[in-house]
Amino acid sequence: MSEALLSIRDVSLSFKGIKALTAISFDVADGEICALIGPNGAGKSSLLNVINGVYRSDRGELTFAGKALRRPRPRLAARLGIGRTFQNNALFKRLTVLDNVLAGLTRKARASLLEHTFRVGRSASESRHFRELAEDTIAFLEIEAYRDWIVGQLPYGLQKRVELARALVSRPRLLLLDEPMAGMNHDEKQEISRFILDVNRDLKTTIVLIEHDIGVVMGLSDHVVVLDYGRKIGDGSPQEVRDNPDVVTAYLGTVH
Amino acid sequence: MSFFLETLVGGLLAGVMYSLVAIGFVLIYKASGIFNFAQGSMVLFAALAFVTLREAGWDFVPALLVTLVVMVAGAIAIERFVLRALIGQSDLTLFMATLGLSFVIEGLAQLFMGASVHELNLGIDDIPIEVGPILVSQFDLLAAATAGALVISLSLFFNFTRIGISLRAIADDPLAAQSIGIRLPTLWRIVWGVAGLVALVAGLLWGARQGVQFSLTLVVLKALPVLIIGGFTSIGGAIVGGLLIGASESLAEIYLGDLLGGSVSTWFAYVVALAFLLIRPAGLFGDRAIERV
Amino acid sequence: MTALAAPAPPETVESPEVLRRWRVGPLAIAGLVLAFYALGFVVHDYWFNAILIPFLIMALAGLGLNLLTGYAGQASLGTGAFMSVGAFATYNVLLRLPDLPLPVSLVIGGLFGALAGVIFGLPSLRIKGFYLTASTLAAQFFLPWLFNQYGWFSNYTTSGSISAPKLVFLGADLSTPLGRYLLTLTSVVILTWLAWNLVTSQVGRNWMAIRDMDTAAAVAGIPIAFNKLASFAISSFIIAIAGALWAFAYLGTVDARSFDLDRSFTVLFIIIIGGMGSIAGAFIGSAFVILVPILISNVSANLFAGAIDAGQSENLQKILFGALIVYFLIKEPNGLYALLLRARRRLALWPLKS
Amino acid sequence: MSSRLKKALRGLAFAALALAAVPSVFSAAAEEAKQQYFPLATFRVGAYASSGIPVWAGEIDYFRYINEVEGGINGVKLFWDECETEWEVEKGVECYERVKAGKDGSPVPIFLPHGDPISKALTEKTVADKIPQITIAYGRTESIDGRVFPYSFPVLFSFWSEASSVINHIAEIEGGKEKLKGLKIATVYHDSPYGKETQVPLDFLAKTYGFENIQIPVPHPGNEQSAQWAKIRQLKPDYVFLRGWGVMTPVAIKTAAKTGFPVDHIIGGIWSGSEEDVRPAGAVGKGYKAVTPFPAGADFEILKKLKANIVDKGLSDLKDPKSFGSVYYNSGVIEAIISVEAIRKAQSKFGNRPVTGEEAQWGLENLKLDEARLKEIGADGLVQPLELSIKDHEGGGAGKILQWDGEKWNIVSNGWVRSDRELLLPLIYERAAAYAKEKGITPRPDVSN
Repeated sequence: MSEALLSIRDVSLSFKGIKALTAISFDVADGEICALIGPNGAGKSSLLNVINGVYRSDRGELTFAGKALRRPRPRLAARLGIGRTFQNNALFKRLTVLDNVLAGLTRKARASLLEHTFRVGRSASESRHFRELAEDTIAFLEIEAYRDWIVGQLPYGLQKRVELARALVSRPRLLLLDEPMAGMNHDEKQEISRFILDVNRDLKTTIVLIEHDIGVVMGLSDHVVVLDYGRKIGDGSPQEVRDNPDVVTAYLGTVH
Repeated sequence: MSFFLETLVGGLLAGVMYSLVAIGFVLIYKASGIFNFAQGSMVLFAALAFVTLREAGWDFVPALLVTLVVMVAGAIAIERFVLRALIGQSDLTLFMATLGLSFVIEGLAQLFMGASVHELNLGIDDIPIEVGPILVSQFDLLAAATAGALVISLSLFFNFTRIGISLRAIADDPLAAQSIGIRLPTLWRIVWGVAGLVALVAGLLWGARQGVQFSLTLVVLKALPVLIIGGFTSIGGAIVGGLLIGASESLAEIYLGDLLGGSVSTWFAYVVALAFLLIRPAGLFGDRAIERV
Repeated sequence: MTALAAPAPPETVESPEVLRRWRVGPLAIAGLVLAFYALGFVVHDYWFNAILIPFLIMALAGLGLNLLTGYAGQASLGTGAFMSVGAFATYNVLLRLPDLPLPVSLVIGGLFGALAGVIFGLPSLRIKGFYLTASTLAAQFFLPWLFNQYGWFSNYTTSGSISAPKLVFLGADLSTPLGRYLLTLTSVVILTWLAWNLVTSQVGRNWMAIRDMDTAAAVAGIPIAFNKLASFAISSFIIAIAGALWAFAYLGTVDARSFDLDRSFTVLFIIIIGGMGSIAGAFIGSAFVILVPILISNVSANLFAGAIDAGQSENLQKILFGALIVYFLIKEPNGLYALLLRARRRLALWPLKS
Repeated sequence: MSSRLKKALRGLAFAALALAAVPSVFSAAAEEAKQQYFPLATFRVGAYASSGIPVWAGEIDYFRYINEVEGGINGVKLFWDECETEWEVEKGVECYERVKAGKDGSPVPIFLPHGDPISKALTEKTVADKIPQITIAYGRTESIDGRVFPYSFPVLFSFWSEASSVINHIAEIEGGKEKLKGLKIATVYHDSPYGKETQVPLDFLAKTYGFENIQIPVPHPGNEQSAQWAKIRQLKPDYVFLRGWGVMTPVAIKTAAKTGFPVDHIIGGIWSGSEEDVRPAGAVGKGYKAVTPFPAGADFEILKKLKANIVDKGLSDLKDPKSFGSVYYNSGVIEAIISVEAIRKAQSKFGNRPVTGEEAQWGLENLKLDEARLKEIGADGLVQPLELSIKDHEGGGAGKILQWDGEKWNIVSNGWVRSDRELLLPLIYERAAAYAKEKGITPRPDVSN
């Protein structure tokens, strides 16, 4: 369990000369839930974007499952098994819930364009298989009732769950969750926390999540990394981080 | 060498004429995010209205003023009956609506003012004068001066008047603009009215050059690559884009025409524009939206 | 969680997995029987030559563009150019390889169209939105110029126009109005079926995902570049076949100017008025664009003959058509297809969904 | 359902029904017709309306003259309805299909497509339907060969004849064909199939007479030509042959003046030679010439009759009296005269009744308008003497040269300027044969009857 699934070494990122991340290094162990915390603008989302290749870092190395990620691109990351949800929902808003979840299975697709066009070969069996996988995930996240809804018409909280389903359906080894509980009330947060724990325990998925609610973070995560102004100021178990004086002054002290 | 210069200058002056049309597009795109394909019909309508009044014996200035009033009234009608009903629709839907609008405007123009070809004499001879080794037409110089004056006055308008400033704000953030207290419909009416004025100016200059006739609507084809190069949102860009397209088109016709068999200018501007886009995906002066996820 | 208890079916949007469950089979067969039955019923050439053939071909072009624009989200104004590629390529295949069966020649013409689509689709990997649309104009102006400029493409005819060689398949002469109609209808049926397969498959889903949010699509593992280019290729393939049919099954003789920017506008217009991202939309839009002007013209010819001046009457017709366009765009920005769907649900006559 | 939606749907349903009812119009009334149907595919709106309106006025005025003054063609009156094409191919094809079955029992004798692309699209359809199309001064040049193109009639003046007449006119100015040697003649043409039609004959004539043949294309629509005329300034040709279309012509004249090219050394082609083409150029157009099979002027005998019997009685289709006697108006009159004479000829064989397309084809192929007949009609000087046959659907091949004096056209050539048809016809037959081969057509035998 203690072996690192993802290791980040010395990663820096800047936009038009403004530093967003400065020399960040830490490891995410296989099977753990790792929380990224820090004030707004600390670079948390940027770091997730670097991990799955949406942004290209200026410097630094990423290693995933023992392999160096030299030029990470979103699709390569997905193929290696890195799933992702976004801070502001990034769903395919004119498709149904079911289709959104099915779209998450692309990395497992084997049937070719021509097979689909002529409905021959693996086309039919793959469609059936995907449908089963998608239905399983939808059931797991308890959104069966909304299966045929156009996601654009769903309330925010449900959209978050659909996004989680889309990321989860292809059974990624690593799941990056950007504020999965933003804008939710206490009950909803409880529910999502339960899903995250289930995913981690039942599906053995390693999770990196960004969350502002410290209470939730402390209860949920095995490992906490604290960012402030693009630098890492704390790294360790929830307990260690809570006791870290830098973290207390920079973050905990000011926010709560 | 003087031949090269002459071609270049001829092309640049032609480019100014393209810019005149392109400015009309920029104004409307800036204010309402609409690619207004009816701009060509507006050019035709304005020129035809003006020349009809002139032929009915009106003097230059009253004819100009009445045409302007008609154009502004038309702009207000368009805002009231078309744009307001289409708020929030996709770019393509709005674009198509302006295409439908162009049928209506063209039909109205021919219905009320006939389909005949008219001569439009602005009193400036389109004959050459020698400037050093090259020939330049007085008319072209006038067109260039007019375009320059138009750009300067529009820039002043947008930089120093309340309406102009809120127009710029709208391009960035419609809500913010509304909060300064200018209502969107008012603003649209003003901008479409100004676009009507620009159409009138372009219609007069193009009409004097080629006669006032239906094919005035085709000048929009010349404005498109100008817009791509200059950006849909920059008036200065429209001028620079026009000059670039005019010059490169002329030079290509002369120097590539023999090689490729002529009529290169049909597509050359678009290929230049495409090359530009690959390097600068939002045009030379356009604003680029930064994507955030 | 909320008061939204009963799942509402989608209003106007086609989502692949929903489409899949539509029982289109019986409906399609009924439509086909009707289309072929129409042959015996409507005997007048006028219906074939002036209405059905152009309607079907423009619907096919609309279908092609809808795959690209309505499903994959890449708006294009190069439709006319890709149609011209199909026409000129098919012409040269028919001319230079006369032994190939007609369908093979058409497919080869389509493949050239696909190639052109991929080449002119390359900018889509870098440019988005309206600027991409504008850049497809490069294709629209370059390709017809090419065919007009170089005599080889038109077999050095004096005028640069191309004329269909004899259309024969399996010994049957397809040059009659009925033959050309059958050729067109068969092509449209097959290509529509393939397009249907595609949009209800994982491929169609990927295209729509890219359309709705390309960054998220990439993160979900969808190959963006491949899918964008594939959508250009397949869309242009269909459009090119429509172009070949336009040239040979409809007009007989065309030149590059038949495929000008106006043609591109017409096709774009078809999918917008018919319904973006809907296969039926292409057919409804084509019906509107082809039939309404003819209808207006026929009605006014029969009702007002002599009553109003001919020239004024023509102008009024043009104004009316323009006004109708604006009216329908305001009335239903999602296209006439959405209007029909809504009407159908309200009437609840034919429940198509299982 | 909302009431507005309902209304919209009801409207659509009504529309569909109305559309379905359209063809029934054609099949009605099969009884013996007393009148000859002659459908007109007009273009009164859109880009080319300015030329279409006077053309159709000339056409309709002459038909009315035949009906009102002459009591029809041998007693068979003409009736027509209009179908708008906007000069667009699809609309033209739709119009043709709509009218081709005839009306009220009368078949369609002749169709006038009035548009180069439309006529090309109709080439085969007219063969299948046996309806001759007359394409005066446009259309496929090879269709002169009636053995391959039995139903296409590019009567009077094909593009090849146009080019050759212009060269012969230049030879007249220079003092003989031998003086053509060494001249530089530039053709500035509209870059379209129409514009390219003269490349082959000019190339051939340049080799024959030894002049230098320069070809300069102008892309559609031709509203900007500074590069082309800069090139002309560089190459310094002796004459420019201007083959424009629409807005291209006035822009060319203006740009020529701007670049210092003498306007009276520009000779326009048929479609660069109307009042509508020159007037927008203003004062600089003075001295510009053009070749035409449609001489302008209101003092031809038949125009005087039209004025007295139609225009002055308020029966004219012309809204703008300025256009009376213009190139386009006269072209309409000329086209109508040829159509009427063809029908008359057909009646002489098949009887005085409405004739079919097939009969009109015979009428056309046996049409002979000599000086005497033209004088009877009152069209001497307006229409050139003409004799058609199966092998020759053109018949004339001569044009007059007009010169613009700032106000109107004046005829400056001495009668009709002939073309070198005897030189060009073999080339045309060669091309027609190639077309027949490509299309698998067996040429008709050339039996004169």
